[in-house]
Amino acid sequence: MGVKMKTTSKGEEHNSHPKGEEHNSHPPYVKIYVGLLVLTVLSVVISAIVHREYAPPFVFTISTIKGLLIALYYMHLKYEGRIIISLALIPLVIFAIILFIFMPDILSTVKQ
Amino acid sequence: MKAEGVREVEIQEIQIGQEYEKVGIPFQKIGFWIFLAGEIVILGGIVASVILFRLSYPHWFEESVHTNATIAFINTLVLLTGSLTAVLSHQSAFSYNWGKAQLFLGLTALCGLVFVGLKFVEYSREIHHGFVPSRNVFWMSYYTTTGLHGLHVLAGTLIIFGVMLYIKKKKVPEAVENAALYWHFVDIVWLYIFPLFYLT
Amino acid sequence: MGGSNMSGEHHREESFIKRYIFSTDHKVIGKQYLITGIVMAIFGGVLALFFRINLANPGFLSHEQYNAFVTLHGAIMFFWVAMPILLGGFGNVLIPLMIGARDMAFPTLNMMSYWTFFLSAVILILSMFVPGGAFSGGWTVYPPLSANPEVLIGAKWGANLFLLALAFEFASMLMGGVNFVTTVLTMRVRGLTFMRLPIFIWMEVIASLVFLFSVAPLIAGALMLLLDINLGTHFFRVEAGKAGDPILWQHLFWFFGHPEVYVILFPALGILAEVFTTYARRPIFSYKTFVYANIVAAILSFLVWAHHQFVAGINTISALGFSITTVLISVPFSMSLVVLGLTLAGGSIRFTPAFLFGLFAFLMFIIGGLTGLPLGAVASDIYFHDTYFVVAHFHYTVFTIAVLSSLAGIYHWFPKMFGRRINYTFGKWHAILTLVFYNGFAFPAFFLGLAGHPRRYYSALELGYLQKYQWIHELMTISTVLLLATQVVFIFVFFYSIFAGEKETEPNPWESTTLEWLAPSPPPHLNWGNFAPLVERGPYEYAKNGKDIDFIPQGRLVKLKGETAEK
Amino acid sequence: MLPVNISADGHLIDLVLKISIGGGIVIGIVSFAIVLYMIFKFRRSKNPFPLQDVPPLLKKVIYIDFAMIIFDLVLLVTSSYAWAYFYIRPIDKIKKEALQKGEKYVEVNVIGRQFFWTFIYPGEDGKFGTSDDFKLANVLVVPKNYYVFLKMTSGDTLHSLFIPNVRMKYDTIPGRTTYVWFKPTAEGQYDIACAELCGSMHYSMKGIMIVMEEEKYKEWIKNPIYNSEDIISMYEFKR
Repeated sequence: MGVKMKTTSKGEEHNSHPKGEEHNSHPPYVKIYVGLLVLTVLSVVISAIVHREYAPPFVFTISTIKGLLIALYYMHLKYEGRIIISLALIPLVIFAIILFIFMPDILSTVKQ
Repeated sequence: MKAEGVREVEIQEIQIGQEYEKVGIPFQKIGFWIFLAGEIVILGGIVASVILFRLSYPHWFEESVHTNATIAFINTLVLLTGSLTAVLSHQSAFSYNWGKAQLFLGLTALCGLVFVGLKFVEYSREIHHGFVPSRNVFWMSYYTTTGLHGLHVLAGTLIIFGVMLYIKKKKVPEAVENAALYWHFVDIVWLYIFPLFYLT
Repeated sequence: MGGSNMSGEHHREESFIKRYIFSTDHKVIGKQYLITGIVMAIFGGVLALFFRINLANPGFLSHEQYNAFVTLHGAIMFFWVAMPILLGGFGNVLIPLMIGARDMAFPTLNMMSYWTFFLSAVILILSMFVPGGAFSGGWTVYPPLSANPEVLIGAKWGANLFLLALAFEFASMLMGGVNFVTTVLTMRVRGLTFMRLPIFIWMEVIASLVFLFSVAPLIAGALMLLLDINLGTHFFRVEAGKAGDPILWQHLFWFFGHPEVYVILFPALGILAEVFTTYARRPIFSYKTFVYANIVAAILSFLVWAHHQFVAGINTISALGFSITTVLISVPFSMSLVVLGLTLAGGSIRFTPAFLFGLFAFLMFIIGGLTGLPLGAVASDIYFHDTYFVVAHFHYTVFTIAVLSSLAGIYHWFPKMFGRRINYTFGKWHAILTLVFYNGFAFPAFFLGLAGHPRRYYSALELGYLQKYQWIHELMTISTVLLLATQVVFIFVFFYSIFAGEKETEPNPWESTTLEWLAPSPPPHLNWGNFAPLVERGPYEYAKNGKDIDFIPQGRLVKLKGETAEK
Repeated sequence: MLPVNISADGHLIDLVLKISIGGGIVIGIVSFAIVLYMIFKFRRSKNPFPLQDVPPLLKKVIYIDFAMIIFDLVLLVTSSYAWAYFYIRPIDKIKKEALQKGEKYVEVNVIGRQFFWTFIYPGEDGKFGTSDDFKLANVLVVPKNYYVFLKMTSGDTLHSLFIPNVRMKYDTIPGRTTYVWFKPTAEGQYDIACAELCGSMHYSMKGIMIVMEEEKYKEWIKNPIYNSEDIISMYEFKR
């Protein structure tokens, strides 16, 4: 009478991955890869030309562009639902909170 | 919530596998993204503290000259290649081409090992020149952040090896997707560490 | 209800080890958490007993032992008692049962989470016996005291193991959190939409998410502190010419610290909601207000942390901002307390032990919440910071959460978890005695705080203006001794009842409505056998229909047809 | 239970204390009364079947939330004013205002070290770094009705200077200077305590603040007696 329900077979039982529903339009992975390489070289070139002290704004915007490329296309955040996107965005909000609310205290005294 | 128009009261029997609320997101993906959210905030905490230290420590630039930017540049290329092979393995896993998925996973793992190897070379040279963590603010932040990131790359490689063994028996595409996601996360973090310590 | 014939189902043949020690059954893991939490609670209580005796007559302990016991008492009660019992124990046992699932989403991860927690408890106890003694720098591990080994006794190896134990504890709770949120999101039984979830499930999910996002900066901070201690880096140590900032640690710690106290508060409020609705036979006053108020409070809890550092040298204008958010967070919590209180209105209240504990927890939490305002208002915190007023405030909140609400939960779900019953009269006396002795200990501390008695003092006889309050310390020590005695008696009765208590055959002894009461008690492996619950209405259908029955269960069991899942 | 307040502006903090604790007691008593009323009125023996709906009178209880909001706002306004008055106004602005009002002020540097306070006085000339500067351990001597400005730092780990009678407490942090001020108005000796865990002898890091008349202070500062007992006996203080 006892039904041996294998818990490990949950994959099929519920909410398993609907067959072949997403990425039918595969983003051009190799093109994005080449773009990332170009951007990397660009940021190295910029940091060589511009003096080190003024390089951060340019270099970090390039990094953010590369980060977005990877996140949206390689991590498929472009096709994800609300839950997954919020799980990806909340850590960035926490990062911003830590950075900006700690700043007045950590920078308040110029170290001897 | 009505089950296909049948009033709930009448239902006496349910087909096995139908007795759950439909959510449309595989549970492996949600579980992994929750774990990843925690990881992002851990590394985010370290990077935020390092940025605060950098802003409060004027002569950060004289120190960052001593870091070896060429090895770091090669490492960036290695990680980006790893990202490409990871996403290709994810794509082939979802089109059920398990041979290709194994191949690309192997390549990604290889990139991971190369990255860690180069990291080891870079550290040994820097310590040889006497740049130990307790030297000043730059070096302690540099070793903490890049060291923790290096450990995460190593962890990613181990995860990939684990998934390669796992999908031999159980053909679960989400496992490959999670390994690829972890690799992309580690890659994005490096995109910010690379300029923070090497370029500026 | 067709639940009774499942009790005959036998488990798969498993070795004793697999079934009890390394079991992946969420109920066994939940009980393991619960029992470890209770054992650690006694250990923490004995530590408290030692340093309370020392406060009553100084000289009983050495200075380092006193500080070490205070540190360990604080850390144990938070991370090794409140978290495991409220999140690990009740969460693991009840979440799958209340949402109709067979087990957690990741059973092996769930088993690993318990054993990581067990390892962290072992490492913490080991940290007392390392050379240099246990860490004695306060459970908040403030540098530079904790960062340079030469300034504090026990800072080298004691601090290393202390931080390592904390890291393992966080890892285990993160694994648990991943499990809880994934299970509730994807494995709810049909008909159980989000707005029909029992409030306890909402609270566990909110608690796990708040913990997930708040613990990470502290893990980063703990890594930096470990490097400070061992590699000589100076993230938090101040040396001439090298940037290092103790304030950064305080920020990182309290960014985690304050959401952490809400992480244990939410499950306690969930238990109170279940207990009040069941024993007052009344639906919760307003479901939406309660859930949304707590979600708002969870979000706001990330912006209040610096009220622990008003006088610690942070920017005084941002201190004002934190005072505003701290005082305003009392609004959503007062709304949820009013909703809880009004659940009793119009009910027919049954005074079972579980309800008594819930009622006392509710009343004491009113005192705890209201005494938080003098500490949240920045000007009065100038006077009250780090005095016994703070000690009284957080004992009225954390003791209420970790002991009174947990005991309410234990008495309420004991029949379901173990299939036995704890003696009622003992339960009632246990509740009354715990309330009396707990107030005997915590209430006088308010007056010590008003007198300006600083915390973590080895003895109050040194300072002139405190000597006349030594009798209050003696009163508090006597209450602590009696409080610990009642809890030790409870432990014996608890373990006795597990094995030899009166059998409880009725699956729903309290006539409650949520799904876990459909399963037989104790539920078999995979909970529902070849049945599955089908939810048809909200969780609190009390007093809805005519005179005869005053409750309608949330769902019913439906036979599963089709081939067994054995592929 | 509250120690007597001798600071001229301590009444601000006492006001916030009274509002926060008083309001808490009022709301607490009201909530307790309502809960106990409900317990007796709706117990099983008196009310065997639960009512279909909450009695309308009890529905008014939700106004406790609005009472809490108002109480919060009142508390916030008073405490923010008191905090701004003490800690947000820059120190030199307070000094200028004191001078404009014809008040005089003294400055003392404080260094907290493991298990004793060092108070550095500018000496007769009132300037630091001059030859007549001198240090006292655990003894802070200040003139009556003068503004006292303390510039604090720590030598090793965190400490917190806490003088209950002037309602003042602030941490001393190594590597940072923190400022605190108050105006004592009553002569006598008052206790100083350390309020931040700083190691094993944290409880015995006590000091004495002695408030003197102006003339006695001037006389004392000329040839400062170091030992607090002698100061007390010399200037005949009542215990």
